[in-house]
Amino acid sequence: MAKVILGDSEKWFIIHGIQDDLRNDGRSCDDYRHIEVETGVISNTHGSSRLRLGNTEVMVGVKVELGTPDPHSPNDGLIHFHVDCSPNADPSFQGRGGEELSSNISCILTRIFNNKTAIDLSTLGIIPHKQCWVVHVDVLILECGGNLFDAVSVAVKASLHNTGIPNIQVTDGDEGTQEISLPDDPNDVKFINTNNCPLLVTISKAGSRHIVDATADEESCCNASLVVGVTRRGRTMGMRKMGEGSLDPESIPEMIETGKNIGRQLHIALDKLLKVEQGMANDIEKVGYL
Amino acid sequence: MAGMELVSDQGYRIDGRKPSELRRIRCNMGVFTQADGSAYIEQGNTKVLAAIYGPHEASNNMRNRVCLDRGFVNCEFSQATFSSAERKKRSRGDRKGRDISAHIKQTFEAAIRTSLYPRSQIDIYLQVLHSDGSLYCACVNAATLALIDAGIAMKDYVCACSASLTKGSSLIDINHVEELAGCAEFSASILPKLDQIIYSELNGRIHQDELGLLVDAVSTGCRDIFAVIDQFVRSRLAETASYFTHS
Amino acid sequence: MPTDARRLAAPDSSQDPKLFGDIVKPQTLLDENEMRADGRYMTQPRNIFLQCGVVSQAKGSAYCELSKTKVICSVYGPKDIEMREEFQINKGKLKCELKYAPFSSSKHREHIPDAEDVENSDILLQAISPAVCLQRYPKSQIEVHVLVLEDDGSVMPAAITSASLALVDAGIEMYDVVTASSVRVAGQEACFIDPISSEQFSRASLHKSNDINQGMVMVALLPSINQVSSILSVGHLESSVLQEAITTCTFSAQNLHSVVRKSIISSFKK
Amino acid sequence: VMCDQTMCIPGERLCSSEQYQAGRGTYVRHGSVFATLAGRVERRKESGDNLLLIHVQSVHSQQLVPEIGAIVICKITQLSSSYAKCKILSVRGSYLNTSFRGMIRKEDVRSTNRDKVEIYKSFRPGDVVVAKVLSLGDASCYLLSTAENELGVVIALSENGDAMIPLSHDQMQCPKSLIKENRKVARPQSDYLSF
Repeated sequence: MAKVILGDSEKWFIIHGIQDDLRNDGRSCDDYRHIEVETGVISNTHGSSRLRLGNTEVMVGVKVELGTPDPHSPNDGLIHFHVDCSPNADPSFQGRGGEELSSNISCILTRIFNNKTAIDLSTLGIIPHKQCWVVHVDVLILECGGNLFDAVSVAVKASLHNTGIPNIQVTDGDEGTQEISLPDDPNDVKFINTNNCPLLVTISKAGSRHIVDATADEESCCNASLVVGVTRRGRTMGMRKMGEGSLDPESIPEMIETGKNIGRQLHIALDKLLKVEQGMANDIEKVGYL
Repeated sequence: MAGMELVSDQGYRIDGRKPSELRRIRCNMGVFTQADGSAYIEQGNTKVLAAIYGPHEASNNMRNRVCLDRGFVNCEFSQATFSSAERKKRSRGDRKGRDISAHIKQTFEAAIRTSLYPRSQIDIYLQVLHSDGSLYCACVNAATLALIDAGIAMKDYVCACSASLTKGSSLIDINHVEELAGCAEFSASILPKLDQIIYSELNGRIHQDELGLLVDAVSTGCRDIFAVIDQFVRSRLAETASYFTHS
Repeated sequence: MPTDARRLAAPDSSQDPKLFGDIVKPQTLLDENEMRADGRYMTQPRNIFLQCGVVSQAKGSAYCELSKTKVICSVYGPKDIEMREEFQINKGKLKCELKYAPFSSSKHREHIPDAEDVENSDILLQAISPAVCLQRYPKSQIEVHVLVLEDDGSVMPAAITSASLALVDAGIEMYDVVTASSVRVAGQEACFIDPISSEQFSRASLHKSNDINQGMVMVALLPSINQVSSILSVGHLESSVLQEAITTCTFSAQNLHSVVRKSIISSFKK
Repeated sequence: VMCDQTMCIPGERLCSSEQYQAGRGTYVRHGSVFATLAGRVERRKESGDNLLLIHVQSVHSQQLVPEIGAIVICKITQLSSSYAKCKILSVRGSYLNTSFRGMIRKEDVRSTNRDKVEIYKSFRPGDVVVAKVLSLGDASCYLLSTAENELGVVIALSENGDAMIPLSHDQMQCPKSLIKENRKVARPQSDYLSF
């Protein structure tokens, strides 16, 4: 993350505050900052979303292309994550600066989507061994205000929910070749089923307690954190410890428990919002950055 | 291909504008909290975000470019992978990106009063969210708004507009389709009040006396853009000023 | 690393011939009398061979072998920091690199590290950095290079254990050694300790449609001061199954401590 | 109690911190002393304070990094009018197989009339110098000083390549060509040289 310069006394002030369940911005240990999510903000993508969590700003565009399936699973589609850190977020991301952070985030996303139930890829296969849909999820990080993993995962779920894949017909052409014909009506699409999509919850250890949704300052004084992928039903879909410090074994079950509950609440809130937004007519004015 | 039917015989363009009509401009300032100055501009479907960091001490890989008597401008242009219709993973160092950042750097080194910030560096970062033609002009307008938001001293607003030439008449503020049409394209940055051109770029071949036609078209376009931006900045200033004076 | 013109690059899109054979029915992990593919019980880890001081020009080195998984690690430093890199004045800097030899696994691996290699090196760094006393080496840099010679499953635990051994062999001050072990979860109570590559979890290998409680968990542990330095899990697991897998991993990592101690002390004799 | 010749590996609990004081190769955590090195456990009675000192004698080569106040031996690599750049070859007597970058500034060469020092009259590239670490310096080098009598040039080659003999605190002479050259000479130690 962007380097935040804090003196030792400031760090102690934050950590002692957390021990008494009170953080600098008045939240308790299990509170999230204000989240704004908006889908369908970019017109020439198949699905997109914009998210602001506190002062972390993320934008995700999903483009769907035809490609050849992986020989190991011939009738499944593919999903690729690509993360790009814009220098708008921090001057150190200029040129090749943000590469390490973006490869970290894309690896974590690949890890939590690396199972069969997260996204049913078999619906993306078209012709086994020959053609399938390749879903490119491009994440653009516009501002780093701490807790990037959660922000990116919520934005990815929202954009996948908003992704419309054109309904194509496979007709048998001459001597056994198959032709693929695209629908002429752009709105003739089918949506990806995302109710099993996981969300990431980062639980950072500060002193003897742990907090959720750490701001950039709080992140710089917690030296160990657990990033857990949680589904709507509270199951985990991948987990990884981040940071240079170590965790004591007794506190790990507690942290996973918190992650599970918080993850479930996040899912419920997000699904409610997505349902509301789907109901709206899709030609209303998008807020975007105005 | 050149001279494709850009202007219909009733005088309307493909997206329904008249030849001398700008696309709808909508802008916003102060979009980010961590950048010193930030702005967002939408010219039709071209959407650009700009962020300003500085004036600050030169970062260690730029240390050899520090000049003693004035600040120097460092610019980086990056385009989101999903910004154009066809997905392209552009690494920031590619030719088109470096071109536009070099042009913008020259433009703003002329516009910013760098003598007020000696030995320091001003970073201009531009991120294109959605590209639909005349990227350079949208970036210049966005950078101007961001510099005003950052409170950096400038000689005047810098407004940029592009124009193209078909069948003797000029089209202003061209979009992606008109760019692909292949006729000559002229874009320029202008200081509206001082009425000076500080940067201009022409690609494609035109007859000599048609150049005057293009320059007039672009300067009128820039003056209209200036009017829109200036009106927005004044309304935003009036709004923030009202917070302090309890009128 | 500039591509070497003389090196014959493999064809860019070669495919494994086994793919075109008939799809072999994915065999179950346990056969009838509760034995695994290589004749172990479910809770029996592979026997481990550890040796220190195998690379002469490195400051410290270690070799770790889990039957067919072979990993070699060498440590250089504490060295001076290269000119352009940023550094901390009061703390040393640990740099880790985990590389697979091109011939190590069934798929030919490129020389240039891809995203997965970068992530593996990052996981390795975060697993051993809590154990190293970095403030004893201010403004200097310790480099750890791990090379995987052969990959037959659970490479990361072998890499972490051999890296901590190499650091001890290099005489670098450490709060504790680091031992790690991994577990393949297949179903509610089925925890296969130390899985080999055929038992490894991967999306393609799942035969059942829904893959609830299928996955892999790895825990790296500081055995004497009982701290967990790294946890990694992949796959769709219920939290109770995950907790149970973590305790199994921690227990089997704790058992490794005596083997590590014996191999360090035997390296004194030389 | 632990018998004397025990071996330990990092992380092993040696004793409680009331019994012994933690020496080299150990650290204290929650009231007990743990080992940070692998080697033999030794208990020595430190002169003066009453507590016995416990420390671990490492089997492997010692890992030393230049720290403030350490005596280092270095080789001059580059001169300029205001400083001399050098390579640190050994710290506290133990040889490093990797070298650290060091620098001796003009004002740190001599303690007497410091501002009239000329670098060319004190060092030449290739000289072996004994110095003390003043500070950890910045990204490029450590800051060294030769401002004491025992610090300075120890080995210097004359113009025609022979090892020179120290004459006085600022002159050395080549035995063959008898040419005198100016150096900041370290006072030769009478007994066995042990830096």
